[in-house]
Amino acid sequence: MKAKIHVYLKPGVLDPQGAAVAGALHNMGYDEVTAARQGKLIELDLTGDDVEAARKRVDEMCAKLLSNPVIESYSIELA
Amino acid sequence: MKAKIHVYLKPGVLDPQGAAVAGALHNMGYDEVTAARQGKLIELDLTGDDVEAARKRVDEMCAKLLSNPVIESYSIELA
Amino acid sequence: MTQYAEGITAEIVKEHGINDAEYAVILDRLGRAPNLVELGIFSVMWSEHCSYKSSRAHLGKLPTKGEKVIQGPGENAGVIDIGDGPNGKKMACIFKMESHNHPSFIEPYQGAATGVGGILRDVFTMGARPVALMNALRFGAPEHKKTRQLVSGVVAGIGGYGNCVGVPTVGGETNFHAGYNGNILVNAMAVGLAEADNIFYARGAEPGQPIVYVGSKTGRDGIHGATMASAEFDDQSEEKRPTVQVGDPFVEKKLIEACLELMATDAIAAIQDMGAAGLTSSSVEMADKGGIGIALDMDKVPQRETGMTTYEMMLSESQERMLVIMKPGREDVAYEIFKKWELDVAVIGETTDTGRMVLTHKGEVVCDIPVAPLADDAPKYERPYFAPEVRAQLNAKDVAQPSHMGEVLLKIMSSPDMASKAWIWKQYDRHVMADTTASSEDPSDAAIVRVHGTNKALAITTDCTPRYCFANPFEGGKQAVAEAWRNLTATGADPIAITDCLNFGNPEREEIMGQFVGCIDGMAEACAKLDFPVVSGNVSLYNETNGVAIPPTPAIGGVGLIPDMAKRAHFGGMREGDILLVVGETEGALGASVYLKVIEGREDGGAPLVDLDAEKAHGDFVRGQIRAGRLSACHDLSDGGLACAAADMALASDMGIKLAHEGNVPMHGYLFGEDQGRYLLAAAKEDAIAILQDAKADDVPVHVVGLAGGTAVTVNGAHPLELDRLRAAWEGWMPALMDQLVEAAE
Amino acid sequence: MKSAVIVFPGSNCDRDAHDAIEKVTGQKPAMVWHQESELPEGTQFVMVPGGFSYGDYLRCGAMASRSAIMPAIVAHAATGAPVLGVCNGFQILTESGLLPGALMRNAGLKFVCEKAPLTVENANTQFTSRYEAGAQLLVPIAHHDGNYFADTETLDRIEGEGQVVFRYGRNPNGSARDIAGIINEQGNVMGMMPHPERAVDDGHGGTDGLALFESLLGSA
Ligand SMILES: Nc1ncnc2c1ncn2[C@@H]1O[C@H](COP(=O)(O)OP(=O)(O)O)[C@@H](O)[C@H]1O
Ligand SMILES: [Mg+2]
Repeated sequence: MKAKIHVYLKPGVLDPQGAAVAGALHNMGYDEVTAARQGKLIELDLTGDDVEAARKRVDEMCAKLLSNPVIESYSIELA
Repeated sequence: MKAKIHVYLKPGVLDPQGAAVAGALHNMGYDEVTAARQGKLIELDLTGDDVEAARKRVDEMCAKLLSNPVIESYSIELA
Repeated sequence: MTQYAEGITAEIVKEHGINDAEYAVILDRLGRAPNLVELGIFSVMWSEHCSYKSSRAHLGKLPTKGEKVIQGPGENAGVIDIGDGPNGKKMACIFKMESHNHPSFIEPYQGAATGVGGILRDVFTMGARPVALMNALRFGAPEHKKTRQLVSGVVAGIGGYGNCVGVPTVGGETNFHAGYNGNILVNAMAVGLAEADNIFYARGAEPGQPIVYVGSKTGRDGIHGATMASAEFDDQSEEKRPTVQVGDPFVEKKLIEACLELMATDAIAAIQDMGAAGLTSSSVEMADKGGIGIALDMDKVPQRETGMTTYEMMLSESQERMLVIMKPGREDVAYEIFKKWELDVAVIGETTDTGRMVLTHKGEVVCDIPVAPLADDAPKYERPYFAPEVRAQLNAKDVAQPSHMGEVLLKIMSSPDMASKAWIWKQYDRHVMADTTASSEDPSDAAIVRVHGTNKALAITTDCTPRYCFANPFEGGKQAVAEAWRNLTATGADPIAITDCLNFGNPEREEIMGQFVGCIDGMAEACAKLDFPVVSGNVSLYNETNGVAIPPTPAIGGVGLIPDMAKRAHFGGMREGDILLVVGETEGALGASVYLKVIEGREDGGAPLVDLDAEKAHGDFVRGQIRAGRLSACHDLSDGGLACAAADMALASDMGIKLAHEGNVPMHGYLFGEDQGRYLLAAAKEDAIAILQDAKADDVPVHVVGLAGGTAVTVNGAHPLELDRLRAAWEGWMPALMDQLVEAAE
Repeated sequence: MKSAVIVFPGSNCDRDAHDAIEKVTGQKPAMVWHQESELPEGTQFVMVPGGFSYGDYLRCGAMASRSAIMPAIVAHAATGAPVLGVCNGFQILTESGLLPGALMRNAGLKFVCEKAPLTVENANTQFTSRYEAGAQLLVPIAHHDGNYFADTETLDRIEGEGQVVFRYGRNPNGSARDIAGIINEQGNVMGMMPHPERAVDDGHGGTDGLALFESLLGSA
């Protein structure tokens, strides 16, 4: 089984990377870009095939390690 | 319009962050994790509503700036 | 007069940390009830953090003047004269230390990073190019469940910010103690250089001048952070997370360059960084110091988020922002420079002659209050206190003698406070700017940073021994200042002045206030006697969790000048056959010592006493010997006494030391006692003879204590500790601690 | 020799590079802002300095390598003129395709600042002619992303062509084959993670970087 975890900054939290990327795209002439945000994508390979059990475990991993609850949120996709 | 760009390391490229994540999860007792990879998720807000035109432009942005072809691949989702 | 404006309740006033008496003053000064924006502004300006309401009454005791002081406390940072620069122009050194304790406990990476960003802004706001960073860190017990994660995050945050802005982090100190389990201390110090006649102050604005906002956009970051920094922790504090700000060192770097470029023109009337309580404190301070009024159009404030209210904009603590009052008609100069650096810039208002702060938002006046009361009428409390009981001295004769001194030395050198902190400082770029001559990795009692393009250097140190301050606040305060002076002296520098960061618990508790007053009194005495004035500083109170306060921790940041780089000393140059000498008397003070804690598991006993006259005489003597070129190595004696200083010297010189013990002081007291005012010197035989002769003439006590040679530290030919073993243990402790850490990526 | 140091927003070793070049040549290099589209008339040596251009955001060196001045640097390199990238400059040169491979996050994931032991692998380049082949140097490193990566084929090729110029004595960051610095096939574009400009006078605690500037710039 594979888990795809998307970790992103909570709304309202400053995203310096996103801001710099938007600036660089503007400098390169991509004026249609009005904002950019950058997040992390973590992919895990998992043994087992109980999707619901896996979701619980991955959720735990996210809360404990993969995201920083002070400034980040996350979402999980299992496949 | 929003573009979601997923940038990931090509197979065979070493991924120190992914390796560290897998190692840390093992130390925490998540033995079901057999591998981890870390990529980037970049979200762009775009003006205009021609999806196909946008895709071409975003593809260009990815090739020129958002990914490094020596080590990375990317995929684009528009919505 | 109605007591409360529409929508305001007693509860809301209380949430703003304003008590009844304070509220009554606001009603009186306004002649009406404040609205929410006005209440918010009073609340941040009158918070402990901005107003120093509990500490002001005592801070005044600290000596702040001296021949070399250009600007003492009261501005963004202190300024001292360091003589001529590369082009013959008079140079100044500008420095300050500040705490970021509470934010770092909640979010260690961002808390520490934004602490570095904030202290850098205090320094470059005054026109200085930052040239060095230091950090003084106190963590909980190493085995405490949170400690590793906090260490890892704080260190990464300090490095992440400092490395990126390109200012070397050259030194610091790190302690571990259970007293900080629930409340770590992260104190950062920044040092900068400027031409003495091109310093910028918050004062100097006149009516009719444009107010220019530069830097990052304003978001809803850290609203009420300033009040949080002054509030005691409880178990719910971790819920207050969203108030943590995120730093952007890339923008800070651009801001430094852009501000220095703007300052090279003559277009600025006054300038102020937006620190705690951002737009509020920066505008009020400039208005107050210039004796003028201020009018802001909130619609013009660059905003990161939509729908922001005036309240949010005025209280936001978004990072990397500055407020500049320009000379009329010179706005273009600022626009051109800040556009080049791709930073936001906007004229958001102007100075007035009304003495009032008037804010307009969407065409309506949303705040109209007199400026003066915000600063002048800030509450000032003479908090009641009692002096804590002073513990009795501890005689070495009453502490059991260990059998093998080498094994004891090994244990002490690999204990948390004494072990190498390479795990930390390897994560800091110590060499960027190419002027670092000595940093954490080098055998130097202070960091040494050259004054660019000259043969002079700054010596910089941070010091405090909280165990002593806890045992005896007065002596502990004295000792912290004396140790900083001693560390600068040991490099051959002339100590010039200090900054401080006074970290204490809840001042509303009488014993805590007693610690605070005791430490200040001790510091004041040491500063006066050593001619080592305080030029800037910061107070951090309410450092406690669930009613348990941290050990009193008045961190001292000392700065000195090495006039000639050829005449300095370090402790890595000992050569075979060198004679080892101790300057100062050894009585074996084991009270509150590292020995007692590590070997006996005790923390009792009185703090060692500092004889300031002796301190001065010994230091001046040592500095003279350094400048006479007689020493191959020089090290101050502090934690762990003679044996630990000898071990440092032996490791750094890669050469053993044969110590000799004689006299009445028991061997463990002799080796590990922490008597103050002492130095360990190594010198070739003929130099040692000359030193002893000078000592006699100057009436300074100097004793021969050993000889350099071999591959071990020994005492009276016994108790051997091989250097290889010592090095492995000393270097190994911290990696062993941290390697158990489960580390998150990024 | 006329030199230029390129300045990007976030460069922070630009002054250090300037001073090292001035020390060796007695001439001040031109400081060239990234938004320029041409190098100053007569420029021979171009140095891309260290730092955190664009905050190291996205990928280290990525945004800088797309800036206005880069085409001019690429064209300059094509004429065979010397170009040196140090630390972030090395990252910018790989991102721009002037040098093969990429610099990834350090294997230990932490920023590493230390004096790194290096071996001169190739003393036959215009950057290293004043070193002995096999010489052992001590040069400061300070980076978060210095872990050199290239596919096996590329690694074999650059090894075979003598394009590995410096190797670490003790690998600090996980770099493939301990690589610390490489040169292009033509021998005029070099990139390295260690900072030679931080080892050019006694106050630095070592002068092992000096010979690099002397090799290239002649004098002293
Ligand atoms: N947090 C830190 N950051 C940088 N350097 C540190 C830190 N902690 C300790 N060090 C360095 O480790 C060395 C030993 O520190 P310390 O034992 O406190 O010195 P001293 O007793 O001479 O004041 C010093 O060079 C100091 O700068
Ligand atoms: Mg010392």
